[in-house]
Amino acid sequence: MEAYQHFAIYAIVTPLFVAVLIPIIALWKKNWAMPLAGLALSLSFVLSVLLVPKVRAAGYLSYHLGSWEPPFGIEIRIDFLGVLMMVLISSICLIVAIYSLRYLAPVRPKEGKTFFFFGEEMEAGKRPIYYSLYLVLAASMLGFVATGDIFNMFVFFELMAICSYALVAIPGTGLPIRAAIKYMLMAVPAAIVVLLGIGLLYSVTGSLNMLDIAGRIADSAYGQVIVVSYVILIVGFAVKAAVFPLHVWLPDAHSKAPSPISALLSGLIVKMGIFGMIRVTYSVYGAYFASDLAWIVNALSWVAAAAIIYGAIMAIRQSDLKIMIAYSTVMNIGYIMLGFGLADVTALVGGAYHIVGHALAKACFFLCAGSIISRSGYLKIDDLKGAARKMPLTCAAFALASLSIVGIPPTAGFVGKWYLVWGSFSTGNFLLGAVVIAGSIMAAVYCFRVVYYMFFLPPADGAWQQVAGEAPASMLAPTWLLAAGALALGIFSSWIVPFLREAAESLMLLN
Amino acid sequence: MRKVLAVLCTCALAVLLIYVVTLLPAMGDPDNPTNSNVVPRYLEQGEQEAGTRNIVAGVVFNYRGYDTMGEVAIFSAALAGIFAVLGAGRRKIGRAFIDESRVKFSFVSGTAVVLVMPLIILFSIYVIFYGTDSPGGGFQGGAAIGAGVMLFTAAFGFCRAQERIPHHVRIILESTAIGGFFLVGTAGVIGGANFLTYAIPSLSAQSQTALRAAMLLILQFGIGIKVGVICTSILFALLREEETDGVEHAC
Amino acid sequence: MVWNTLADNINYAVAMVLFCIGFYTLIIRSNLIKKIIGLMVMQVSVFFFLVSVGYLDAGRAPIVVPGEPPSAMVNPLPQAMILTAIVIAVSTTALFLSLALRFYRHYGTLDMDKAKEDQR
Amino acid sequence: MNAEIGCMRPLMAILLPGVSLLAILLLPGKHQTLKRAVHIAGSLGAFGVVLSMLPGILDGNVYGMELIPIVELISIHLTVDALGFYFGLVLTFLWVLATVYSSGYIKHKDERFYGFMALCNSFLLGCAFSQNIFTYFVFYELMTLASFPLIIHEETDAARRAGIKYLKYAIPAGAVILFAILLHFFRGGGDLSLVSMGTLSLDAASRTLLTVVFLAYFGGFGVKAAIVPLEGWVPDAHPAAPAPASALLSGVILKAGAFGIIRVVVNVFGLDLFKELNLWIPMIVLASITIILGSVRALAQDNLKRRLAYSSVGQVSYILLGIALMSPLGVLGGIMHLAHHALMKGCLFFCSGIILKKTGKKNVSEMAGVGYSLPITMICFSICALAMMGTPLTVGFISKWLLGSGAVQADKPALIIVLLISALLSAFYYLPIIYTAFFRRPQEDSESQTFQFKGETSPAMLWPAVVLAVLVIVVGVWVTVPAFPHSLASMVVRVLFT
Repeated sequence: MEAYQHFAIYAIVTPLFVAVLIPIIALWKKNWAMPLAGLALSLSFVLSVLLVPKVRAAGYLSYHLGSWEPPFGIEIRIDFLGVLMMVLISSICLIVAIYSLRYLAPVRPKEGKTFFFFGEEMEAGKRPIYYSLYLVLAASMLGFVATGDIFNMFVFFELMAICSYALVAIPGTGLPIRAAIKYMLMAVPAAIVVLLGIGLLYSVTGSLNMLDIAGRIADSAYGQVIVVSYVILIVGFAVKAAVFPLHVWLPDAHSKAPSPISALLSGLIVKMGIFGMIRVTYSVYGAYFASDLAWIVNALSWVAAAAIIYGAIMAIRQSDLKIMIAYSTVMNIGYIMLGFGLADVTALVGGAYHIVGHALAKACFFLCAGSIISRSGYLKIDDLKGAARKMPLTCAAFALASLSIVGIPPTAGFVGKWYLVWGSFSTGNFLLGAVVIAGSIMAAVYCFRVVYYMFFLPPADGAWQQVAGEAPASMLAPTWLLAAGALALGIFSSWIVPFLREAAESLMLLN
Repeated sequence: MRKVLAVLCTCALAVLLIYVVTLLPAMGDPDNPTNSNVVPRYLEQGEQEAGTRNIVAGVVFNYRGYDTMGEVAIFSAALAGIFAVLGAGRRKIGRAFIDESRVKFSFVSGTAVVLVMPLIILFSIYVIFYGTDSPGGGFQGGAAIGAGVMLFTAAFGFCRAQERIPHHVRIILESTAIGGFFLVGTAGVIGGANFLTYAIPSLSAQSQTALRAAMLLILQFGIGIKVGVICTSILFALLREEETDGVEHAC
Repeated sequence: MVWNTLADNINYAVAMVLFCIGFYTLIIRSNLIKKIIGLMVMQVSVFFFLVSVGYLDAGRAPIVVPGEPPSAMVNPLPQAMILTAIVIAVSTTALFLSLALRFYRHYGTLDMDKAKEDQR
Repeated sequence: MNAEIGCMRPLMAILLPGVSLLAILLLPGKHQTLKRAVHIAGSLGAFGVVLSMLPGILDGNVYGMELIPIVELISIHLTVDALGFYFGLVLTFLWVLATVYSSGYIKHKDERFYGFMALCNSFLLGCAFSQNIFTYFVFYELMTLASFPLIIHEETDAARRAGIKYLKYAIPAGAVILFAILLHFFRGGGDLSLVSMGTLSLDAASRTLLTVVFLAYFGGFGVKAAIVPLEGWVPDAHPAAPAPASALLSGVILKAGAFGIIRVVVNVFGLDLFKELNLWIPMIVLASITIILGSVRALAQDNLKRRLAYSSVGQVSYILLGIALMSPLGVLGGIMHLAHHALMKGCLFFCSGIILKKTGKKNVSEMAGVGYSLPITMICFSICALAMMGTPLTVGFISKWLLGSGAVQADKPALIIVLLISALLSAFYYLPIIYTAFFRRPQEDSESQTFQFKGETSPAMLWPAVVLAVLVIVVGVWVTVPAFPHSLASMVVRVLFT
């Protein structure tokens, strides 16, 4: 037993443990919450990064919890996609946690100009709870991508869900509460549905380990039950992923939550739904995938195309910045779904790349929106005219991230879309490829409109007068880190894509 | 319109689900996949491997202890979420509508509660500690504790109940379960096994059984306390009235 | 043939019907508490289904009694799963209720539709 | 074609304006003069580096380096061959003059203007030096975005509308090009490089597919090259932009589209396949229509810059016409016209900018007597206007002559009529300007003080125009001097037709 095998479990458990420590320590030391959270998340990040070469060398990492061999105990099974997601989750959580520090800070008026929107609304007592929930959320996402057991996956899925409902509602005022209720009304039934699907699957296989199930359903006598359970599971995950007709909770929840939480919701949590779909489709239903389930997956790719068009149209129609960004998420989920629905290695690489690229760019969007809102209080796109005169660096980060969302070449967004188009062309779906490109143009309309307002229009009368200026460095640095990450991923994609291709091939090989 | 749509949706769902039911393996058949895969080992070797005669407890704490850790975390997260929604304030004073009830405090009910409370606590401790060998365990016992506190609150009012279990004590006790899991898990790792292994392989074989029993006890107790306290905290959080007039109301 | 299977699996069928009832309640009622009740019915129906999956004809509780054959015990795994799922359901419901409480305090109603116009 | 020589120089040329941009950003606000100097130095540096490759290029060498692999099989790869070098030399030269000119012209928010100008310079050089069509596309799109702030620099409503219109045309065009690249890459054999003479072939792809690919490329690049149904943004963008930006738009940025089409025809399809697919006839027809229509619409404009813009619409199609003729002389003429038109139109826009700055006159009808107040400017303007008409001893004549002989060589003598009509029409819309400027008396009652001789404008604005006007004659007389367009263009043609 080598030490590195324990890295994965400690990456998951440490934030969980620190999360329960924080309320205790907060009884005496109010300000220790954020440093502790940062410490735990950095540890997770370091451990995840250290795992990458190990997973790459062995193909996967299998860790038997409680030393029980897989079908009997719970297995942590990390493939390359999983470890990539772990690095992504822990890094973005860390970055956004740093951002939260000043975002949640209490009001500190300076010459009557600066005010922090959110800190004013939230009672000081909620701050340790915020970090506590935040850490549990991070831990649950890490656990969700790492696990190799389908019921354990459900447990972490629910853990993640509960934290995200609570974090959406944390301002405690009317609209966030209503958004959280709307979210719960969709997501709780979805979780029940997932449990039902797991129950059906269990009743015909008698196992909960994914690899074991995959082996057992290959020659199962209950083919139709398995197909139905697949549909049920996919619908359940699709709600969490906000796939087009089931997305109605998303615009409200993502726009009314505190901005760092919006960043996590859009950047990571909806991706967990997609990750669940990918995991279930390829790791569990691999044997059925090519034959009985092909039409379902194929239908998903058309749903995805509808999501792209719908999300883009709705984003163009919005006048509220955060709702626009939220609809953009609906659209980009369509892209990722497309990569998964085309059932092609290249398209899957594109989808996976888009998960990463969109996570960085969208988190950056929401952090920029958060900086602007907390500095100026303006929520509408029309109010952003001339924003660059007061907050040039924030606006520049927004512009850089929007290049990635639109898919202008040397950015991460482009690489993802490139592989998606490649995948759709090589499977003969020219129409879907055209939808990808058309979506890019529509993304350009709604992104560049905001950039244009920020940089090239004069502010309306009296607007931006009392705004003090640029956001503090601890908010700017995370924003820029994410924007730079989106750019760097576009430039250095050739380092990552071979790994992803390998991961996608190993996923598809299970067929 | 909405009604028609709802009926249609539900009917479609019902047809699908009933259709699946007709395809499922017959219930209770010993040859079902559920009864022939995986489970025989639990039933045959569970007592020896997991150290519990109650196989469900063996599965919950040992074979699938990681799930239980997640479940405990969910419970904590739900409490944190309720605080996040309703306000966390470590206010010493809170009031609730039951304190302002016009029904007078009844001597009979008070006495009954005082008499029953020790029994409830005793019973829950029994359920917690005896859970490895009979139906029961930390969750069930904890729930019983919570029910006891609920009864006390109903009889004596929110203010007095709150005084008995102060906020900071509750906060500390809430973390016992996760802390227990973390410690037990880490002990296994330090001993050279995997996380959540209820053994320290580097120690002698004789001490393993005792060690495992001790670890199980720690966990059961931690979970029991934690569930009871969280039930209490949820109750208090939901009861606490919002102070709309800004005046602090003493008990 | 189909009816025979259905009769054998009557527990499953009842669970599914319960599920549908819960679902119908969830989507048709606009009162939050009723919606939550619908959700709980759905949850319970799934638990019921899972417990039935673990059932064994003439089985006894999964507690080892010396001298009895282990194969006569019912499946403990669904029970363990439901134990976890129940705690999850309780947590979710508690959080949902606290949100409903807050909603009521803010809007003065529990009706989602009535609060729709109130943009606060 | 010779093997590529690994070399940092293309990258250096691209990065140098970027360095100047950094310096502009980092220098504190008060050092205006220093910033201007740095800006000019950056563009001069780029020009110098490009020029330093001249001897090697004339020897037939190819410089290049691979920068970063973007996706599998595709990388950002720079190569300087004769054609790319030619375009790069033209654009860096015009850019040096435009930076000098803008240091006199731009008075408001000059940092932003300089910054985006430097960026545009970098990206366009990237276009010129790209080894594959993908690299071309990347730099092309970035250039599109970076040129937007140049167009709306004045921040008037008209400028904003023009800028938005520009993006409305350019971004879908970019998507169409991307679509073409994707089809080309995934269905056409997977070779995007621009080093050989034709990578597509009928063996690998069907006729329909190749036609679709070409139409998509042509449509996409055609928006920048202002082919007739897609030229709508040109007449709005030119008058709205400041004069140095309009000079660059007409002189170089429009050409980036035409250059893209040249690359596609020459390097992607190859002349043989192009002929085989019968695409050249519609291209000739379209180019001819654009030439005539551009000139006709220029006649109707009173706004000077708008008139020049429509003239550009017609003139850029000369380049396409030359390529579509596919005869050695025609291609030579087309490629040479790329440089010639840049010289002429650059000078014309510089002059129009000087007129606007000194007299405030936008419209031709108001310009009576401007020739007296700005004699040198108007002489430069006249030289270039005459060259535009095709007067012998100027560059305009060389292009027209070569194109005409190319048409004969390609057995399409009817096209000479198109060239003649165009020349006639340009006479109709250029001569009145000269006439108004020199021979019409200003009306006495209207603001007479502007017509007094007040001396020429500042040297920073005057000299670029003078240099260009002189070059229009020098290049037109000593055609075959090395480094002049003929030598490089004939290298390209030699490779193509052997």
